[in-house]
Amino acid sequence: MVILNKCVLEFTSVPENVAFARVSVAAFASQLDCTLPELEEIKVAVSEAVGNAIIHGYRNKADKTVRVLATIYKEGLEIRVEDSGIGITNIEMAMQPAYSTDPERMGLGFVFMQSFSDRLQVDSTPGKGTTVTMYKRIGLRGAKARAN
Amino acid sequence: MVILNKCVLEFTSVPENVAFARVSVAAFASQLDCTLPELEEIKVAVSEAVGNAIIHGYRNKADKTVRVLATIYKEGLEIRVEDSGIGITNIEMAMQPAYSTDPERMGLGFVFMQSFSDRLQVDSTPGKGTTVTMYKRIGLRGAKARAN
Amino acid sequence: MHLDMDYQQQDTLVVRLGGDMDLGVADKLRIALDKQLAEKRIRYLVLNLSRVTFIDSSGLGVILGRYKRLHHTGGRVILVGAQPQVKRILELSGLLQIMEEYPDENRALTKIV
Amino acid sequence: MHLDMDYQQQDTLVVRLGGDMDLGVADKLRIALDKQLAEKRIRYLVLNLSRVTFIDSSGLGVILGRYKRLHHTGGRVILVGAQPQVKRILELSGLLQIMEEYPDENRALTKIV
Ligand SMILES: Nc1ncnc2c1ncn2[C@@H]1O[C@H](COP(=O)(O)OP(=O)(O)O)[C@@H](O)[C@H]1O
Ligand SMILES: Nc1ncnc2c1ncn2[C@@H]1O[C@H](COP(=O)(O)OP(=O)(O)O)[C@@H](O)[C@H]1O
Repeated sequence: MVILNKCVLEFTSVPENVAFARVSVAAFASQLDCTLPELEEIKVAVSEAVGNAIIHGYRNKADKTVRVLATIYKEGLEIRVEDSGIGITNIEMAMQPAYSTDPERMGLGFVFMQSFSDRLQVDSTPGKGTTVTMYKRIGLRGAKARAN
Repeated sequence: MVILNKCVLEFTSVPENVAFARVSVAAFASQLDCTLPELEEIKVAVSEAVGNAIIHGYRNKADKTVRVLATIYKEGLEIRVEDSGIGITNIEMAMQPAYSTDPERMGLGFVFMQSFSDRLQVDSTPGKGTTVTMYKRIGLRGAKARAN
Repeated sequence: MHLDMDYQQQDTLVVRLGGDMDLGVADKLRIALDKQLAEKRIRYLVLNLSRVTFIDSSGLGVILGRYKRLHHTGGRVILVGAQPQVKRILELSGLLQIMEEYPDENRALTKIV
Repeated sequence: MHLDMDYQQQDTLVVRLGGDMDLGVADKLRIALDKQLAEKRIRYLVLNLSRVTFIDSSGLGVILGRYKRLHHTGGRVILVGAQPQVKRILELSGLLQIMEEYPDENRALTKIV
């Protein structure tokens, strides 16, 4: 697939940066022909993935770095969120709806990432970190939707 | 000075990314207690610096990378825009109001960067690239202005 | 995130929220709400979401947590005026299956008896 | 960036712009405007900026370029309805020293004689 545009964000693992990350990725994604609901979905997906990196990956330690890569292809948008935190031992279990290792949380993060992207991939090595890759088809679809 | 928060943006040297860069930096800066006019100033300053990197630094070549670093200190915000393009031979002349090497342009970029920041520093090596560093005091000032 | 509290009756707290409900504000919001719930004997918590521009699972978690707390003592959380994008997330999360949602405060308040 | 053209009289073109006027849209905007200026015999170009949310020196450059082009043949560029943040940049740039700016289109059009 031909890469049309690319950006990387790298930022401190503090909760305030969740908003920064989703606004930035949405600003980048708005170069694509996406609808407002699609932009909202992208924001939620980025929020969940970046939030997870901070809370789970880095266990709320504020001196770590989260990396977000966004790539625009002719056919859509890929968003990758990376941390070098504790990692996930059982990815399949982690991705189950309502599953959370934190009793205060809802276990909906992966549910939202899943339903708001056309492809979700989670790679993780315990003790090394986690990479979440989401791909969303945008383009003609968006243009068409807007035309309706 | 104590660093409170930090982010790095790296993106392709295409004109569309000027908007992405200024929206992202503004989203990051909005964590500070800044007023709306201050946010506007930050947006203009980022726009000018990133635009220059693309047009002048990279002579509109679209396959290069621009880097923007933003750092929040207790006292204010530092924004650094880096390119590894052609560089500037005579920085003093380049910074003069209305000076431009492009007859189609106004030579106002550095004027805006200057008037919208409390400190502006330009480092450049011909053939190696240019780094523009802007520092803006924000904090109490913003809070006070907002209280009025 | 903006937050504005209003007691409608002894046992009813109306909170008008504004801005983005995400991880960045979840802690502050949780603490502010729990402080009120602890100080007064609140039975009904009406959350006016009409000025909430964004919500994710961290924001939902704050709502669900207050729900659990009140449910425990026979109280309720009532949601009001969510904008379409926020409403969609509320629906997807399943929260609207356990909480009521009304278009405006008046209608919500008439449901409290 | 939105762009909407309207001929008020034979020699007057009113263009309503919207969105951000920056490097990302400067080329498209320049080309669109010059196409109109070339096709018709435009003397007065009224740029309604009321829906422009952002402008930087690349956006200003497009305006100045059209000014120079029209000035050459005795024409004028008239600006309308800039929002405060945009107006501030126009002022700082010195453009308002060579171009008129009016709060709305009607007032601008009465100045064209
Ligand atoms: N980046 C990460 N690093 C480590 N563990 C993670 C990460 N992301 C998710 N997890 C694990 O997966 C579980 C489910 O995640 P999620 O569906 O987002 O729900 P929640 O964040 O509410 O717990 C988390 O509770 C956590 O144990
Ligand atoms: N990043 C850069 N790389 C190389 N040259 C630059 C860079 N930034 C500015 N310059 C030089 O400085 C001059 C003045 O810049 P500026 O004040 O922004 O005005 P303008 O962009 O309108 O030319 C430019 O015309 C260019 O020659």
